[in-house]
Amino acid sequence: MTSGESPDTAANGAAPEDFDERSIDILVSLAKNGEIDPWDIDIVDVTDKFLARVAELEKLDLRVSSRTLLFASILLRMKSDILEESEPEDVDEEEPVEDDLQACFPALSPKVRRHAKRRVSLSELIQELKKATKRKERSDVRRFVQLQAQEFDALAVAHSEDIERQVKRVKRELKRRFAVRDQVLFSELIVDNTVEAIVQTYIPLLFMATRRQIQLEQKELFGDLSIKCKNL
Amino acid sequence: MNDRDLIEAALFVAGRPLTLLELESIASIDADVEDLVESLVAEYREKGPLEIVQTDEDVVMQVKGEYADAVRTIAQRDLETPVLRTLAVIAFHQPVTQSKVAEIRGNKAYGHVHELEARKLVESEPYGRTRLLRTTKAFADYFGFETDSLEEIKQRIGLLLR
Amino acid sequence: MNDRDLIEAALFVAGRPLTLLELESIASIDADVEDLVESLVAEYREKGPLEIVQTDEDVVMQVKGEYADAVRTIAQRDLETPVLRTLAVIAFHQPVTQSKVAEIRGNKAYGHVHELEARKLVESEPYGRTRLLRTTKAFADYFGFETDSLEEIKQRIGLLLR
Repeated sequence: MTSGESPDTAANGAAPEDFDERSIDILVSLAKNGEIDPWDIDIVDVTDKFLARVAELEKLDLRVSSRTLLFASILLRMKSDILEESEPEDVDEEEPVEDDLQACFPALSPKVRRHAKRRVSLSELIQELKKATKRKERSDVRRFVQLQAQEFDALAVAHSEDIERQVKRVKRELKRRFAVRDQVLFSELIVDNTVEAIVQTYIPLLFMATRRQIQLEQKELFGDLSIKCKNL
Repeated sequence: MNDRDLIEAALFVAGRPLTLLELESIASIDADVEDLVESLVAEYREKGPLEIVQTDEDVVMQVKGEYADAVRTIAQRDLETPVLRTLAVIAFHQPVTQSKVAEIRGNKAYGHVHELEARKLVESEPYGRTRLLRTTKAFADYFGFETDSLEEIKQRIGLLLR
Repeated sequence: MNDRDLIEAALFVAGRPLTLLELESIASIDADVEDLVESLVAEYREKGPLEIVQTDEDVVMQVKGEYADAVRTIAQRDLETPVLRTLAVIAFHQPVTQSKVAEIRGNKAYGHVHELEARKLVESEPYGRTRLLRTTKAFADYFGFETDSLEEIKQRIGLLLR
């Protein structure tokens, strides 16, 4: 337990598992047990396993946090997107009815046309790369904004005064650093590496990002967050 | 590089029917594309084994009927046999629901219908929870039916079946 | 139906170079295919936007050079746009895991990779639970890279991206 800012949180009973720790714990333990492959996530599978684990925790009467539920809902959403996208399964590989009609039809002899296809040029390949990159960026931004909005809702129950105080503190820290450079890493803001300190820095960052004061970027899963100044 | 040659070159490389609009997009702004197409149609009709055919809005370059069978083996297969079979089922039973076609041909029929619609050989309209399918004018042209009446096409297929 | 017309029709529908042997197989037994090809080459050279070109064993009908660019966009590409886009992502990020590509391009990328491997433009090897993808020599040839070094290809794509 850190001194200074931490008593606020302690007083609110905001144990670490109330935030993302438990959700991440679940995922990490799934990965450790080899139940999921962190480098090749099958979102449908992960969602099912994640939900099963949440149900287990509930059975053990452990508190399931709003963050965990948020995680679950995001996973479910991703799962349903995927299921919606996938082709209907081919139940019957064999063509069921084979009759004279199907066999004779080529006898109708379609017109003979030229069906040459041309090769793609390098510049067309580059054009497509640009489009793919743009689309990815757009969907990343969209997902991030959605996520922020959801975070905001989920955390709205938190004691707003305490949050605002924490936001002010983190803002001060950030301003000091942004005065000399334009990018700060999340890890730099963590003075002591306790769950409380991490949460008390992370949540204010989410608030500031939602207010478009800063921009957050996480290059890889579980990697460090990079913070850029937008309008502090 | 004149407009007539451009249109001829476009029809050659396309290997599919082009709309007058598509042809206009490659010709110069003041070209009378319809006139030029007409003159090409006439020139090709005159001699050689190829023809240019105009139907409504579409223009296509293809092998004249009498040469078709002789070079069919050289031509790259246009529609794969399973797709062709699905088309046969649609043509014979039309107007027919997509679900009925899938019942006869299996679930792969959904992909086939997609391809046939893209090729404009089949068209569909919503019909309850499924879609109602029928062949198009392009279908009649492609298979050399003189008519695009569904009834007559079904009848002719019926005759071929005997 | 004469042999000269048959050869012309065959060259048209093939959409690829044909060998003299292939042309002989469709012409009548006593036809002098080489002579007929020569006369077709001369006739096409004379007028119109198309040409017939003979090289060693092969004969091909194509659009004359000066018309090629103008009608290029009309011709169908031999790679569908979504597949091409996935290929672009692989070429730029290679060597790259299949799961990373799917993250960027969505789950349809698995099908695209399958097609690209069948076309030999991409190759893969097992990598943990996923697969590591890279472009092939055939890819370098296809897009006219003088090298098949992944680093140099990535660098050139990076430069072109600017």
